[in-house]
Amino acid sequence: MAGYFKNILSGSWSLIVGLSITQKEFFKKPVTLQYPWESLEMSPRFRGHIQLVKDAESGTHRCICCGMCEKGCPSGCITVKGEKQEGVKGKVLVGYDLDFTKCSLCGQCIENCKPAAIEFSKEYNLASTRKEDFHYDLLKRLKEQK
Amino acid sequence: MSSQALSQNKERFELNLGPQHPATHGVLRVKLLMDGEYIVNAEPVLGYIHRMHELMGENRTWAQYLPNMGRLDYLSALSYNLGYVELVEKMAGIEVPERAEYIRVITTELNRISSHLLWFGAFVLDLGGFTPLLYAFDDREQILDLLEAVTGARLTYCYFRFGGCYNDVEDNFLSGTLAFIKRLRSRMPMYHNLVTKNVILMQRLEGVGPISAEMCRKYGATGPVLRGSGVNYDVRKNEPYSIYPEIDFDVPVYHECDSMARYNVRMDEIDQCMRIIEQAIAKIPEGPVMAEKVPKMIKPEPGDYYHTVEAARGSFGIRAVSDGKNQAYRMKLRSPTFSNLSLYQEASKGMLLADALALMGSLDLVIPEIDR
Amino acid sequence: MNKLNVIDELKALAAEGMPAAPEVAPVAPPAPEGEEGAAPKKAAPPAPRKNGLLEVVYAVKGVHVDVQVAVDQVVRAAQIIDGAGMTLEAITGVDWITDKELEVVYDYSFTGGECFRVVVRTRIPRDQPNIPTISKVFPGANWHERETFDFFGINFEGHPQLEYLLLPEDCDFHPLLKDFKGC
Amino acid sequence: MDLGINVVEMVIYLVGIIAFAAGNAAYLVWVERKGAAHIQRRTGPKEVGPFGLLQPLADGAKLMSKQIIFPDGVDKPLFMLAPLLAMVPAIMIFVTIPFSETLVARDINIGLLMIFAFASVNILALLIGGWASRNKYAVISAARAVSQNVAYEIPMLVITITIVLITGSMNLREIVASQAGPFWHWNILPTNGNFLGPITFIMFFICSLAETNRAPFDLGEAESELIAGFHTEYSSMGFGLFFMGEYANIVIGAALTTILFLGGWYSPFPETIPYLGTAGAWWFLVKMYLLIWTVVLIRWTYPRVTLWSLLNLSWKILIPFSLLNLLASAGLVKFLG
Repeated sequence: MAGYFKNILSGSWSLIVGLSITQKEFFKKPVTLQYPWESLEMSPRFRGHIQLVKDAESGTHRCICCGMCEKGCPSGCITVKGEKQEGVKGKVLVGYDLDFTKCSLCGQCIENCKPAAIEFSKEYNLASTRKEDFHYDLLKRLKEQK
Repeated sequence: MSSQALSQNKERFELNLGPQHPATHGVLRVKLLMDGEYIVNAEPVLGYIHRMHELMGENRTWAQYLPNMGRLDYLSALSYNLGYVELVEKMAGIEVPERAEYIRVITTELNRISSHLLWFGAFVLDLGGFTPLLYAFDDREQILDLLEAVTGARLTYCYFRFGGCYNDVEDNFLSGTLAFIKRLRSRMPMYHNLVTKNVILMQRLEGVGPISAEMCRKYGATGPVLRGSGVNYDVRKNEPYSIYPEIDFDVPVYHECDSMARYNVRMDEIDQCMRIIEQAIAKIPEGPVMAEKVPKMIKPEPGDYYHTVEAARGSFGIRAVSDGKNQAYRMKLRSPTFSNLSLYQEASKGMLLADALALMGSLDLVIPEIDR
Repeated sequence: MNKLNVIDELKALAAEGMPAAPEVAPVAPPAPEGEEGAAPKKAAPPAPRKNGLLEVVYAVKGVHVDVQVAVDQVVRAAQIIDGAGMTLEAITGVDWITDKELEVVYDYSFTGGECFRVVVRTRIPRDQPNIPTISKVFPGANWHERETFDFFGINFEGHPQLEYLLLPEDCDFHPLLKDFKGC
Repeated sequence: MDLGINVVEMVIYLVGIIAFAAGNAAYLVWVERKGAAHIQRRTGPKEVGPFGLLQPLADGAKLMSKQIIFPDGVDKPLFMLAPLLAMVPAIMIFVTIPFSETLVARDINIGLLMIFAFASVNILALLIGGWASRNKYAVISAARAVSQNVAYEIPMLVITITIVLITGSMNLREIVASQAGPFWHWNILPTNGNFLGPITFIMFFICSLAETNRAPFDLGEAESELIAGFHTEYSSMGFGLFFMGEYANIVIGAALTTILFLGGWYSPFPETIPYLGTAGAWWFLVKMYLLIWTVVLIRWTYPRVTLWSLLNLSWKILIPFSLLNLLASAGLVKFLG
């Protein structure tokens, strides 16, 4: 019988402790961020979709069209179009298409890239109702960046 | 009492719990045969998020399969990353630099804490308490921030590579991790006062959903489910891998076999994870994080290989069969919750609906990992 | 659990399953460690292995004992392992299409103390994929066998509920067979 | 009798009561959401109006503009009747509640009885709504709600009889009047002469939580088990009425507790803070809303109990204790008072 009352008392005490915790938390400041009004700086290693690196010296990309990114990609979302042009050694990049709908941001392409021509962007505000909006022409994107 | 009630009443009905149901944490469906509030038979129906990861393993090179590992159990993705890269390193005979091993352990254990925190919140939510979930999310968010700074992703990590890690950690990650551990240590008493010691929670969990050690053995259950049944089995201790042998930690074991025991195991594991991280940070050596000689195209010797690691939900095993090519001939993923859930049908017989959901929550299910 | 007892019993079981030349049975490929890799390097897919027990190097293979038995012996192998207090980790298949055979692989481990892993395997013809169920011994095998049925179409005789588990109930293909060409 | 004045009075009271009930229901939702948010370190509604104060209006407009969906095979008349049954009795109850000495629509001398009579109609709404929905979850929920309400009506009534014994009246105004004076005259405290006061109060509070289907006793709408319970299939204002009915019931529960135990409209310190008045409706409201806040806080703190422990609490703890309590109080009244 003593145990019965002891149980009731200790049980009620645990309930009061619980209430005091939530009441205390009530007076603390919210920890959430009101997203459309405020947003965080992405960390330096944040993985957005890939983009072509703009070379500081030449002012353009560094891609040599070796196709290693295309080969390394597990989901086949990269298409590199290279062309033989006169007077230029090797191939010249004419199109770099990324199908971001399939990309899993693993980073294999960036690891495979010898001249370090691609990097992760910091884009995260991506929303659309159409799939086509996630087919990026990275070469065009690089040119528009200027 | 329950079995008597079952036999007397013949008015039974079927109830479909899921695939869209708040308590099944995803797209699990449970076909319930109910007798009033009692469960006569509960048959889980799987496959709603089946993606055939095993076939993908046969179609991709060893390195290309890495991102799949983050998408099995998205809550403790790094454990799966670790299991896979260790298997391939074993197959191809790649040595991993010591610093990389330490980084792997630190990040994996952080990921384990975040997984257990999310489980804690979701479990209490299953029981009807909403607030602890968001407190747990507050802490988990700190871990995600830390891991994002290292791996670049918040959930589906693809960070480990054959022979090391994608990139080195920075010193502010290590100091940030220590600061986080200090913070979580100060928050744990709050969790225990708010939830663990709450009389309603104790009533709902104590003695509910008994799973004996023998049942665990027959069904192959591992992880906290097994440890809550009084079996001291942890792959990190029993089959040490990486640098776990050099680290001093305990395996929490509870003998009550009920939902409360499984709850306590996970809560104690959070403490142990913090101990592991602290020791690893104290010991971490300088050096490279990538092995020097990693073949560009990995072609393991033919044969089959097995490797197991302790994921947050139990032992995760991979059986890979190689035929000497750069793709696996067969990739079998042994997911822990698949086995853990398989005992649900037997364990939930004759339980109340509410208790059966408490039992399901205490198994800590992640459906994409079950369905693969 | 006594490791050596289990090994002996499984060895005896595997030897039983060699009707033609029993003396050849225990003689597995010559080198006791890493044998499968060492011998047929760069060769065509290795020839199907003879039934028998191999003690392999744990650090390389991830298992301690690798035993291949005849089809009708898998239940007895499971009983031996169950009697030793070990647990079933997984069941899976491998499609050896060049040998016209399917391999069924049972992974067992011991959770009660010292680490001990046993893999039991058996081969069945591809056109008649029938194998007795071990779900009477290990109820946990129920789902693993259903999964193997999903992926390989292996018929587990005596299984209480051999239906599609992960694949939709109306599908008519088995995706992990090597001649599966997508649907 | 002057019929004209009576009708005007009636209309005024009617409008006032409906406005009070509906306004409370709407703004309690806001309090609940905002309170829950801050308990959980969030901000809650903040976009519509300052501090999200216009959120209830936006919610109401949204609910009203939605289509009412009748799933296949529902029992239409019952399906439509249930939300009304949830809301109307709740409004009726407000008729007898005295907010101050004079502010009461109908001063009935068996007001307590009337409140309980109408309060038990509420359970009918859950039962009908759950049954008519033709949904297994709703039926389970209805069955749960009935067993729960039956179990808790008994201790609640027994406790109320205790108060009636002590105060000697079933008129709510007189019950409050018997507690006139500073706070140690209230029924909640043993200083009132009844040393069982605090226990009676706690038992009554638990019962009122259970009767209004509030967490941790919200088994009828246990969302992790039964989706939304009896109102799973309700949309638009059908759902809205259930929701408002629930909050109106909370207000009634808190108001009743205030009347029975917390001295109604009397100030706790009539001597020390006289400039706030020794009595008045606003004292009543302060006490009532404090109780409601406790109810909200409890909801966001505890996990839900199971059906068995809920029934155990009623049959094994509350009913025996309330009966003993009744016996002891009767003895007190007989031999001391």
